[in-house]
Amino acid sequence: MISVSSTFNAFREELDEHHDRRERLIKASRDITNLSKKTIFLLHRLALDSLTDADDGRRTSAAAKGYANLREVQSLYAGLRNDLAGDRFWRYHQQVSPGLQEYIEALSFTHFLEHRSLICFETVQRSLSDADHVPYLPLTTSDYLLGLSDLTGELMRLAISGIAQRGGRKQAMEICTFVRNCKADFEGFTSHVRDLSKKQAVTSSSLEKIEDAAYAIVLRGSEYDLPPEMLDDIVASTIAQ
Amino acid sequence: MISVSSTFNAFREELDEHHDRRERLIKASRDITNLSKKTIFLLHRLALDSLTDADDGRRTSAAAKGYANLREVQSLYAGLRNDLAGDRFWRYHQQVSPGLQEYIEALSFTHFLEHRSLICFETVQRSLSDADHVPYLPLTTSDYLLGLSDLTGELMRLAISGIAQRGGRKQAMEICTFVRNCKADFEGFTSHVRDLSKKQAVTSSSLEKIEDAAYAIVLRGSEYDLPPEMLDDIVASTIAQ
Amino acid sequence: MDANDLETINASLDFDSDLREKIRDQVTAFDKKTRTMVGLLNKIHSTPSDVIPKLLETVRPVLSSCAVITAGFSEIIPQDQFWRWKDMWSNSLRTAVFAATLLQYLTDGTLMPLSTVSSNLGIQEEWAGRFVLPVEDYLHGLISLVNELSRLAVNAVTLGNFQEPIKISLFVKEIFAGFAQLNLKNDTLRRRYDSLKYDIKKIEEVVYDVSLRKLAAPNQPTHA
Amino acid sequence: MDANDLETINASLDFDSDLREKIRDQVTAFDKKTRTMVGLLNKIHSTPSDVIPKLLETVRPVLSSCAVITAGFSEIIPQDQFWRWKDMWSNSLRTAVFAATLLQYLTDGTLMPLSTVSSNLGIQEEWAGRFVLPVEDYLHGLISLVNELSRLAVNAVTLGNFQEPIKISLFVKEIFAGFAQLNLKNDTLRRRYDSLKYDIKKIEEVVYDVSLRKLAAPNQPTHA
Amino acid sequence: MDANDLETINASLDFDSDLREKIRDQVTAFDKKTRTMVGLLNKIHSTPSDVIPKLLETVRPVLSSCAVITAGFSEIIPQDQFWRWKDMWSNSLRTAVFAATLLQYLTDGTLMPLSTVSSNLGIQEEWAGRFVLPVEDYLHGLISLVNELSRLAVNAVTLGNFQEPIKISLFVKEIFAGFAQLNLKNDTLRRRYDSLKYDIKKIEEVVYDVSLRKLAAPNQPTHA
Amino acid sequence: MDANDLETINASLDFDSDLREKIRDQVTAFDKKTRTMVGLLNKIHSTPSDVIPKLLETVRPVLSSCAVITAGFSEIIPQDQFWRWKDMWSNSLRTAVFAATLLQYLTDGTLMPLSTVSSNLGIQEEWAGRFVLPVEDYLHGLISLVNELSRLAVNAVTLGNFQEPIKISLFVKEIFAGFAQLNLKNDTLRRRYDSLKYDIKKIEEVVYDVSLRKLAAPNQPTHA
Amino acid sequence: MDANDLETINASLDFDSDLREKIRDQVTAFDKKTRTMVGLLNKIHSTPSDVIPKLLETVRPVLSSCAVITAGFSEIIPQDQFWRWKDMWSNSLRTAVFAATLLQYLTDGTLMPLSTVSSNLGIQEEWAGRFVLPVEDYLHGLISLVNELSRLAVNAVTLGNFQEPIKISLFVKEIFAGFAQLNLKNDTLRRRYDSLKYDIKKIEEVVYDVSLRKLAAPNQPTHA
Amino acid sequence: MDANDLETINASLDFDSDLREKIRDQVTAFDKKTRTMVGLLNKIHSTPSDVIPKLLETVRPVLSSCAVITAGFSEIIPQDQFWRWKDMWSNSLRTAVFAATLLQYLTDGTLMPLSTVSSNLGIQEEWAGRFVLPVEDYLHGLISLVNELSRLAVNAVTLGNFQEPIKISLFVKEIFAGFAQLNLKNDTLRRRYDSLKYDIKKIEEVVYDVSLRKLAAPNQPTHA
Ligand SMILES: [Mn+2]
Ligand SMILES: [Mn+2]
Repeated sequence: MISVSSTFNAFREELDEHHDRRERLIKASRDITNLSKKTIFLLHRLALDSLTDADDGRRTSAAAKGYANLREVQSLYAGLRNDLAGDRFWRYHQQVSPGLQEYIEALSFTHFLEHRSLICFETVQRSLSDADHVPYLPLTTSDYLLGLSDLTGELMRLAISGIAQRGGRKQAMEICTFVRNCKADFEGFTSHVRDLSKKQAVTSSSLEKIEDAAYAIVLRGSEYDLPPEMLDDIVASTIAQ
Repeated sequence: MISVSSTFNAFREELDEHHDRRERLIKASRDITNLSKKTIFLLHRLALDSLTDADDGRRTSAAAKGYANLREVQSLYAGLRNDLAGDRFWRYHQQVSPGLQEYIEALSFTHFLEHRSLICFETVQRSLSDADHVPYLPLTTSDYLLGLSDLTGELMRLAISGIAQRGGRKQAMEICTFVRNCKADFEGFTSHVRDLSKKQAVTSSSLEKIEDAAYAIVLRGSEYDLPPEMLDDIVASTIAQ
Repeated sequence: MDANDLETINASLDFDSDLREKIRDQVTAFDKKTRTMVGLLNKIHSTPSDVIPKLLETVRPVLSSCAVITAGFSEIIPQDQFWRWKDMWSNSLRTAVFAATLLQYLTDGTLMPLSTVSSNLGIQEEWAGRFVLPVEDYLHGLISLVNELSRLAVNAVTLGNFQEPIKISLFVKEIFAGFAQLNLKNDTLRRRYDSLKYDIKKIEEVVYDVSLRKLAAPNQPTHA
Repeated sequence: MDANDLETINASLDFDSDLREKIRDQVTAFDKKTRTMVGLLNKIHSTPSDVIPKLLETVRPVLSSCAVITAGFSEIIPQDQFWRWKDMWSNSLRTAVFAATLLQYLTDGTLMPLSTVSSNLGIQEEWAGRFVLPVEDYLHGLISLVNELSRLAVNAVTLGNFQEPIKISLFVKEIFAGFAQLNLKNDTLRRRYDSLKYDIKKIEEVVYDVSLRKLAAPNQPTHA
Repeated sequence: MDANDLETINASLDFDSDLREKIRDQVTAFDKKTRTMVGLLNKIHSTPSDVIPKLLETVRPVLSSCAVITAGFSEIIPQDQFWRWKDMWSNSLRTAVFAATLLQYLTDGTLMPLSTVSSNLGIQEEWAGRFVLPVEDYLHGLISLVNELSRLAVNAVTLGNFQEPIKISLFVKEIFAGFAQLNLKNDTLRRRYDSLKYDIKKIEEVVYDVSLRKLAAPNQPTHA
Repeated sequence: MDANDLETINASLDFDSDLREKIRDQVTAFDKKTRTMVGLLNKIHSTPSDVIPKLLETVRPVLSSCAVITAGFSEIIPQDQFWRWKDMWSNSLRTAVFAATLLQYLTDGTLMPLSTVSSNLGIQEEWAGRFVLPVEDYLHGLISLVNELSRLAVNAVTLGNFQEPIKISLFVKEIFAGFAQLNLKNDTLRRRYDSLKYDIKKIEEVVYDVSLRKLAAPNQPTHA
Repeated sequence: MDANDLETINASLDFDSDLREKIRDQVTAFDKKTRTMVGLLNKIHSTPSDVIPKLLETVRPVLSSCAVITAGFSEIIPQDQFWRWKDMWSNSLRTAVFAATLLQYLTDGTLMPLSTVSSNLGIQEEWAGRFVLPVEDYLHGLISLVNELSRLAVNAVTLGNFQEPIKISLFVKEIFAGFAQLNLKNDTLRRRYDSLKYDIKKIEEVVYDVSLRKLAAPNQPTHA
Repeated sequence: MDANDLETINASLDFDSDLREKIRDQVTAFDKKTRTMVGLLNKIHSTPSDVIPKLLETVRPVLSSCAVITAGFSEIIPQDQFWRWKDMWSNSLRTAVFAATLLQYLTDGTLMPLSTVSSNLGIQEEWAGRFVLPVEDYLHGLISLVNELSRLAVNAVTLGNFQEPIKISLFVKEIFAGFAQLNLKNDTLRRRYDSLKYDIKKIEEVVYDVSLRKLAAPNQPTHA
């Protein structure tokens, strides 16, 4: 018969291993969050520059830089593969989830800049898989939705900061419609996904900010009986050197 | 004249470096906290075994193991030396303080087991210095006091869990006096050190638990007109094989 | 949102919410069983030691029948999702561990190891990832066991059984020494472990009373 | 506790609490100066552009006199403890940055760099570790500057100065582009930076109104 | 405990817990309907005014179908127990009030009174004690209506409908004046009522923008 | 808002606010009575057992006089609104249950059933929907009873009454067994019921102390 | 406890609790009056400027009647206890200050000083220690006044009164300059004062809109 | 703003802020004294009963010296403003009450009445309106006294003084009975009073332990 002492010794090893793994994942998650946040800032910078471009060239290259940045995050996930294998993913989901959501936010922002559309579930999952399409971790619907929900805040920033530039007004209108649709689509999920309704409230307030911006655009064009492009040209020539 | 863009670029580098250093220190602090906590558990185990020893041999060896464990923490601090040099220490004090306090708790617990006394400020500072007595970081009075304040909780655990053993009753009485003195000594500092009064409340409740234990010891000896050692012998012979 | 995605997500969310409903039903059934066992075992405090074996016989079938419940869990929990849902049944599972180990102690004075508890509850190795008995829940069950035994030490004396506290004392000390080997975090387990000290202290006091009043005969070693 | 230690600790705590008192006095004095500057600068919104230089002359001596304050800080703050106490004067320091940069903008339309603000406030390089102007506080000051300029753009037009909004617009856009290069955390700076967008939007609207009503002459480039 | 008493008590507890389950199901169904209505009505912010009537036609049948739900409640709630359970469906009920009154406003610009909302939801007078529309929930619904209309005022302008804000302004001010005459205690209702001021201010600013630019003429003031 | 509607709504709000005022007055009066009873019953802890009957006589009239209060409630609470307002007097009602059942236990050692408590408080069957004694409040009262009896077990021994703890132990275990058969939800009641374990443990320890010292013989075990 | 002492203590507690009740009644009455004034004054936003005087006439008698309330306070508050109870009526008092100063501004465009507000509310000098108008409450009232005037600036333009915003702008800036000279601590007052900036900005934007469109000429700048 | 008014307002704000500073200094001094007393009194838990009188002699002069502090308050607090500032020193005052009453209990086992505490602290009747000992603070001090005595009951036994807990028990029960007769509202005082029950239970358990073991005989019950 095994002594109490030796069974508890085995327990100690098991518990220590668990806590060590948990620590590792927490630290990795912090790194992932930071890298993702930096990517989002980078994208805002690039988006601001590319707005005035007539063709989609610079926009695509902005996205390309985003993807390149996020490849680092993906390789971090590849490294966590074993720590998240099998039933471990759900055991450590709480530790992993915040970083995952931030990554999805950054990835979906990149995707939006390239395609002006919502990234689909499959694409996110594929980005977290190896060359043979074997996932590093199973993407959950809740992480997917919560990550996307954060995207609306970044889109609001994009809409407002671009608004003073040529083309920014059109973009703001587009984003307004896009965020409105996001909000409507997500509404049905709120009762199923914890914390989503809190994020929906943030989306609502972002949407209102975009709507106010759209309103201001319409309003200030309304006093002049000229097409918006021509108004833009007059303003541009006033400011320009 | 330097362009706005290039000055902000310099700002970015400075801010990124700051955030990266902050992250590094947060992570290191988590490691330090974990190592210190593990040391405390180890000491409890060893203290329990050594209690019945007549001579101080095993007690000293318990302390030795504690010191050995904490050497790992000390080398972590040695590694953080540069990140905490000059004015950086205070810049990142908030990130570093929790780990430091946990380390001081573990170190003072080790010291208590060896000397049955409170570790002095100088000894703690020396433990965080290199061979030439150059400190890795300046020890602050508040970290020192807050770390010691946590010690009383561990002493309460030590007193209660040893109480069922021979010698444990004497130890509980000793600890009762010791913690009472700690509480009295710290009282004067509460108005100067943030969060100390919260910890004093914990110390008070630990002290009450020890007092209750001391009370029970006196009470149960009171019905018999024999010296405590003799009572212990009778009980021991009843239980012993 | 992509129409395809919308459908998949909705299906997935519906699946989860159905699953939660099913688990809840299983937990209710599990709870009923553990509550029955606790109710029966509660009688040990007023049952003379010679009638205890008969009492235990009434508990055994209920314990065995828990296998139906765990099988139920193993069927509905999707592969690898054990940790996702486990909070829903943790309490019941810990109570089952408590009942099984108390039964064992009262039967032959030994500590039932995790693997035996696991098999007693009908849990099968191939369910890994769907339903297992985690170390943490086993330890919670043991703490409840010690809580109960400190109460039993007191009541056994009231019933005139002066040997029991000594037996309990030796048994419980071994468990306590086992716990002392663990590195716990500042969580529920840690807090409950801290409270064990008071149980041990209480048991010691009973042993003290009993020995000094010379009520107990010198102890025959029962453990090795 | 060791009697020696007790004494040392008490001495150290007393020293800190005296120091805090001294800093508080310095901050009160600093605050008074910054409030005076803000009060004077508040008049730019109702002052015709030709009288602005005269107004600025009243602010300059107050700004210069801040050197007394910073010197005071540099004397009482112990070496390397800058970051320990800086929260106490951050607000005043940011307001001083705001005043200095606004003064500069109104004087020659340029952005005063950090090092110039620092030396304008009398801060000396050898004070490193005791008193410096951190990047973060400089940036906060700039955000306040933009807030104020968006208000000025509006009021300049009311006063009949249609050129000012365009000048402000170009100046502010450059600052905004600078901010866009930073990676900010989710802190106050981030939140205030987010709000900058609305200031820029407001300024743009004024520029729009002014240009379309042909109130402003084509702009002479002032920056390169 | 007396066996008889025990049985009665347990029957009562079980009845309540079954009832709670049934109510929860009804609330889920109710919620689904109100969420559908809110989803449809949310489109008013991007729908040109001439298409609004068609949009409203899609909402009407959903509103009518709420009668099934309220009938369901009236059947399961025991006489006298309306107030015991009402917190469970208050939110859904308030949303239903919001949807009904918004529908009415968009249809003919009038405010649907409490009794009409009540009958629109199929609530019958003889249900008193089992299911009614409390005054408090009606008022909460109205506040949500005002919140929504302040957003609509903005979006209507974006869609080129400059008359709508003026219409909304008059409608909302009348509701506000009504609230001002109520003796609200210091509770949630009062707090939400206080927040109406911000909605009104926002609407007034839209009306200001529109009339300043002569895009629409505000109606003649009706108060003196 | 329609003037008619407004009037109805205001009348309803005013009625409720008057009613709340009236209930508050009744609750104050009720509270005074229960506090008097608790004050008197508090003396049992220092009263020798032979003087207890005389003490109880001073409580009885106060209990009877509660009928005035409950009648007062039955008059002001509108039909069907019991559950709307009951939180206002729940605490007092539970204290009254506590006093009534303690009185009964001290008189003849039995547990007063819900219906008897109800009639002792003057509550009449035809008040259904206006004023009743809910199961939940009765159970809360019983838990307070057990809390008090664990204290009494201790103090009885101090007063030299060594038989009382044994009597209390049997009584309390029966109540506990009764609770164990109820399906309690995870609410306050459940939490307070869980805490009963500590009271029982305390009582068992008193019985242990008394029987260890052969100051009294515990009753024959009644369960097997 | 000493019976004598007990009696004194109880008398003191009862006196305070009665007093609190009486004050609460006075506050309710005061509240009603201030709510009426606010309700009437709310109409200024939709009233053409020529009808305003008539509207003000309806407010004046209500303001005068506040003297009854303050007299009531002066009678029930014990000498020296003004500061003990003042939090109970601070809100109402501040609203009264707001109403009085708004009335004055609309009458002749001037700011009513503290002493005049005080006498307008019927407060008498010999009430010192029982009932006074504290500086803090006067200042709170002024901040509410500015909040309201920024709203009025917007609505005046909607009503075609383009001169009002300019008048308001000058008036409000003077108040703001006054506040800037006060040594406010970091409390609610300071925070509300800081928020005034937004009101001023809003008013400036209205003046900008009006002057840009040449609907009115801004006054000559008065500061240099 | 009127220059005259502005000056008055500023003078008033400055006076208050100076006063606050002075009060803060007094409170610091007061705090130091009360902390010294608490520090000395804390030793009662480890001091054998025969040395207690000598210990008390060290506390008495500190208590007497509090008269300097209260005189200080009476000089700086303006007539009528006691209630405005009292929150600043409430804590210190309550601690002083605690020290005075504990001193008295340890000296002769009696409860020091409010008026005696007041005069012991040097408070003079003619200071009414400037500095008094409010009933509320006296009661808070008594509750702290009971908290401390429950701890003393335990530690006295450890020091071999088995009679002390019985003395404490009777003393504390009398205080508790006194509190039971007060009409406390639902505030902090009420909550702290409710917590006294735990102290009393603890003391009763000590008395039980002592009398069960015949280490001391509880006094004759004094209530019937
Ligand atoms: Mn984001
Ligand atoms: Mn610790």
